[in-house]
Amino acid sequence: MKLEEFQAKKLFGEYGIPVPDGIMVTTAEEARSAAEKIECPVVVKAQVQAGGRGKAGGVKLAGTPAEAYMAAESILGMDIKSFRVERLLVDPAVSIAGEYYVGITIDRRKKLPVMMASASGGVDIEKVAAETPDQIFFQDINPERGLRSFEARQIAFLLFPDKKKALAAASIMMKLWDCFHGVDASLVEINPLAELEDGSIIALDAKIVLDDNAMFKHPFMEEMRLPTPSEKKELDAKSHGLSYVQLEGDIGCMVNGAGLAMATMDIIKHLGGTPANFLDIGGSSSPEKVIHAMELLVSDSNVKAVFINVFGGITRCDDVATGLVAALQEIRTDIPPLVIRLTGTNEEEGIRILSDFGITALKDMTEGAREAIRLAGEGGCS
Amino acid sequence: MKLEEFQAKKLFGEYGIPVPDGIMVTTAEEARSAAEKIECPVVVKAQVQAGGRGKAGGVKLAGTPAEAYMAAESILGMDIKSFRVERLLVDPAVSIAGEYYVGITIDRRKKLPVMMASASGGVDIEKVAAETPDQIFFQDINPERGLRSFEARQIAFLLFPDKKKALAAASIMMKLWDCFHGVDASLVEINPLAELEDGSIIALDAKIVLDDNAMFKHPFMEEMRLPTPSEKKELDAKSHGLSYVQLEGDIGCMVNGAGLAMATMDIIKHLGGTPANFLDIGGSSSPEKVIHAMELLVSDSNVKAVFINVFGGITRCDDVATGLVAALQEIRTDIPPLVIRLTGTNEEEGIRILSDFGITALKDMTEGAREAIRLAGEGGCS
Amino acid sequence: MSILIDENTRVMVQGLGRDGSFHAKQMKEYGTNIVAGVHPGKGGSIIHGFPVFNTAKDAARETDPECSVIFVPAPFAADAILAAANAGAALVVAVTEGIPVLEMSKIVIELNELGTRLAGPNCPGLISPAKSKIGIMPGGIFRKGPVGVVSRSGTLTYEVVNQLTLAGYGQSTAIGMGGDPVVGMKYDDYLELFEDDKETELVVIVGEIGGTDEQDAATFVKERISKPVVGYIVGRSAPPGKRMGHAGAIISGADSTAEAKVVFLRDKGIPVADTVEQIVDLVGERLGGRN
Amino acid sequence: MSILIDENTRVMVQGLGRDGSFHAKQMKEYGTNIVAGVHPGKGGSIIHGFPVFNTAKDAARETDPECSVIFVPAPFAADAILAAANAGAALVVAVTEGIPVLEMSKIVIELNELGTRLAGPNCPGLISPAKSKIGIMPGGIFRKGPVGVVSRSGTLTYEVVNQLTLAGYGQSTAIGMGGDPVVGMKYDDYLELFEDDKETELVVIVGEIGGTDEQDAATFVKERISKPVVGYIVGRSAPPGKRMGHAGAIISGADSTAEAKVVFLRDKGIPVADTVEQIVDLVGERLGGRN
Repeated sequence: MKLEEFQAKKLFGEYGIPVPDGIMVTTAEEARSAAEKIECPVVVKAQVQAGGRGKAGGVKLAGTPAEAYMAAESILGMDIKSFRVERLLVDPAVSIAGEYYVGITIDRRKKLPVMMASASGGVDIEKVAAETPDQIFFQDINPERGLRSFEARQIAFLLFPDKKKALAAASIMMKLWDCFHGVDASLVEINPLAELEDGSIIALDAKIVLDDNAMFKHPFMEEMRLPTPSEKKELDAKSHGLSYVQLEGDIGCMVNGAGLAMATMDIIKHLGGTPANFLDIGGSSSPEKVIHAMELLVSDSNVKAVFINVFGGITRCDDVATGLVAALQEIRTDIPPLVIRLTGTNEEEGIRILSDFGITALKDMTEGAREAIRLAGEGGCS
Repeated sequence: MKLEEFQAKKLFGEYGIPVPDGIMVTTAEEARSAAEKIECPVVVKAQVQAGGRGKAGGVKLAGTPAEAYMAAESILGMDIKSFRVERLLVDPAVSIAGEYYVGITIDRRKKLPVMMASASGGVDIEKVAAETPDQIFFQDINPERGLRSFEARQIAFLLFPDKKKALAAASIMMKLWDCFHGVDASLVEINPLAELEDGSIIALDAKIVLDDNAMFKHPFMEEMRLPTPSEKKELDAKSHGLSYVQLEGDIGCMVNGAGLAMATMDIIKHLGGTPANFLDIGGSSSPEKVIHAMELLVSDSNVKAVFINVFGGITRCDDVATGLVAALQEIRTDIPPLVIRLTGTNEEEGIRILSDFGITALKDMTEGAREAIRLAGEGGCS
Repeated sequence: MSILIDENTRVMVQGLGRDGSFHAKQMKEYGTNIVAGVHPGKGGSIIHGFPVFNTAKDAARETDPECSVIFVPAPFAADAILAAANAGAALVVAVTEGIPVLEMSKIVIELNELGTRLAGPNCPGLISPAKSKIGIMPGGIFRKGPVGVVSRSGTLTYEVVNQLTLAGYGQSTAIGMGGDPVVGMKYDDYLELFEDDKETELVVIVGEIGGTDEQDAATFVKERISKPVVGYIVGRSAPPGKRMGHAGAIISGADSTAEAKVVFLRDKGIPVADTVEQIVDLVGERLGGRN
Repeated sequence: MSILIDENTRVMVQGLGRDGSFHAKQMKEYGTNIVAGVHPGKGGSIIHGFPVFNTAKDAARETDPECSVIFVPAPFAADAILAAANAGAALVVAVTEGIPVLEMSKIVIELNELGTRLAGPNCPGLISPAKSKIGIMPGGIFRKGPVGVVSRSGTLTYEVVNQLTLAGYGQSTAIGMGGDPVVGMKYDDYLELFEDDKETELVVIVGEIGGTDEQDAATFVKERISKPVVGYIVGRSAPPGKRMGHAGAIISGADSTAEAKVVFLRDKGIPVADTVEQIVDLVGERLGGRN
């Protein structure tokens, strides 16, 4: 779960990381009064879960409350990388003497959290990593021990030769680890970590991605979720045990297992079709789940055909077939033409059940994909 | 720093360990109203930093508020192992089905915290350890990892075959570790950990000893200190950089270094004298420190002679002598006869400085001790 | 031969709730040598013919298992893995899905210290056909043979194995290594074991978007593996930045796309199939059409 | 020979505040081969002729010290010890007093992993007379010779050493191991080194109330040490339950009284002196009156 900047800054603040004392607003009028409260100049920043806001015109400096109003009016409703701007952060503007980077994420290969820092902050860190990798310093973190002071100082003195600034930066790094660990993040990032003209060090931007697996430990964080419309759909799916990602194509997919679902999308694409979604219905085959899954597919008007691809493993094919039949009987709305592929444990029995219901199930995945593409091409009359 | 039961229970409660909902009181009248509030029967318990309160009559059951009043009146002011009872804890009385023991301390040999647990609780655990050591279960705790659930359960199922009770006990053990770790204790102990007749598990007594070295991390805990009069003296000494323990003898000792101070007390005893105190003035030789040390010794009316034993190491003997002279000039009150032994770095210079001030310093510790014993025996005319 | 498990492997099952109990039965029926179960509070009972203990330590003392399979719910699963490892299990198979990644990161350190191998978490387990299966794989689709299979996915593994079996290419051992960002053993670890296993003649590695495990595997194959290896990578049609069910399957950088992986593998001399059917073709070519 | 340190030992000093700077000068004057200092913010400067670095890692890279001595204040000292160990120091001498015991308990685990030896904390350090001293011992009272000394105390060590020196019994190496409940090396560790040291002919162990280190040492001596050992235990006049300055010196059970220790040591064949003078006598008897 990605947090927006204002949420991440709030958490940073709770962990003692210095952040600008800004105000989140949702209207131009609120932006104006925030600017009055904070004291101008202020920066008005679009709150979207995407990078490159500055380039897209989503960040504006305002010298007066009136300017803040205008800036807010121009940014609200903007589309930044397909995210619609609904919230703004009004931060006090500061005089920046230098921009740095510091972040912590999990290194999958080392199986450890790693802290990255660079004196080249304020820009896309992946670009820095690609172009000038020697400008990024790494510090492995033993997660049982946490980031230690001496480790933070080793990095901090590489960024700041000055003692006071180095110790301030080291302290921020320690708190950043505390935050990463405390909220079970998979990424925390300060970019830029700014040195101001008065010599203080402050987090001017904030990024936190939370580990969805750990949300059970932090139930209140669930309330911080601000889903976009497409995410709402994905979340709703998740609450029914479905893993769903909407795409642009016209063949709805319903598959048991994430890997097989990706393989299904790949084969559709390989054969010249376009998948409308990723949809993993998981291991169980309860009719409710299948109904929800079907409703998800139907709600996407792009979908011209549906390819149900099930490999009966522990979940037996006859059970899946029974669930499917129950679901199809339940669904009242018109549904696009279906292709069902069913194989694995008890496949003969499963195919018979479907056949009794008037559905011919296929046993081969490629054949199924080809048939779905053909049906979608026909324009979707069932 | 030892906490009293009511303080330890409060901390336990903060860490989620179930404790009786009692009230600390300092008068019989407060005990009566506490008994009214809690609902009788209640237990009235002397709050002193000593074991064996029950045997000493410091714990009484009261069936009515009036009985609680009487119990309080009889316990307050009592002397238990030389601790005067000034505070009481009024706890609700409970029906006990079984008494267990669980504690965590540092195993100096393993250099690790270790949890101890026993089904033989409610009695002196050191007696259990001595007489039936197989009745105590041990669990080493890796302090970087903390006590883990599976480790707690391994012990808990040895105490309680019943699942619900075992899991409750395991949960208490986990919280006890959290407490040990969170407050930097050197000992936490629940004795008895009681199984009540309703099957619940609760800490009926509570003991916490805090690590004095870690108090800087928990400044608010300093406020929990409830020193006895002799401890007040020790604390006051500590605030002046002195380590002081009052004893019963008549020879006041002032020594630099704890080991040497003990050796000094030992040689006095070895030669037939009795040390009046342990007093380590540490490494520095500032006149202020010596003045405070001398005032401490003088305030003990038992002291008939003072033996100052200084080994000049890094602290040079001439500096020590200068400090001593300054101190002796400063002290206005009558002081008992002094024996000064000064040796080590720059000893000749130190002895000359003292000699100029009219004091003959000795170079040998045994000789010094013998002389101090002689002076104390003369009844203290200088 | 086979890797990690065979018919003699003594197995303990941790977590005997609905799923654990069901799969313990399946495993037993497949022939897995289950010697003990662990479930706090069920100690002393017998389930599916094996004794159940309150703690892994008790089970280890009484039944000396070499391997443990974890069905414990996510909030308690990391602790259960440690319990197994500390009780002496040489191999732990963690089926449980949804363990926080930081917890995994912590416990792999201890597992390394203890010398315990971990498969998973969030994995279907492993199977040495006709000998033993540990986890939740559907035994029926497997057949004993010369192909080692190691995959990050569950049902996709079954799909691949099924087609291999139908084409007559049985398996020495098949492993779902798990789809989480931090898992115990990875391709390299399994490949090393397959290299030393006399029964295995060829290894199929099934990969997906996210991370760079497949690249690491390819580098390892080039340097250390003499047996033929065939690759298959899913997720070519996945959009960037999206999580496709597996927590591990997030495209985070250029290296973690399916395309980058396919190119990298081919560059290291590993043939990569575009479809599951092609896997069978590639395997067939390398095993000389024998089936 | 001597143990742990000699004239070639490359030493780094961490914490160059008032005390650290003073003792660094003393050490240098004694002949200790100080190659670097570490003090955050003082990097780039020269103190007493040696270069100072912001971090132990920087110091290690530039000057390759084998040993570090810690004068860093208690709240930061455990971190400094780890910094030294992680920078490759084989020996760390922690003079700092007042480090929380749980922090020590944590870091000794890591030090063991790294293979770093720790003397202290809350210790005066160690000295190999005429070669090197690391810590705060007063160099002037020591003389080179055949007696190894290991003690839990500071000034008491000086007292003992002084009388040994006056009586003509010089020292190979003298160590104050520190008075805290959790310290790095203990009697056993030093005794083992003394046993293998050609220069050492006899070892004096100076103990005190609290803990059972002296008993452990006695058992170790009986089993493993062929050289003569002489003991001395202070605190016979200490009341139970009281802390006598050293955090370690709390009498917590029957075993930790001075009396129990004296009896135990004698039982293991170690002569125990009642006074400092007697130590000299016992040493003299065992070294054949040579001085």
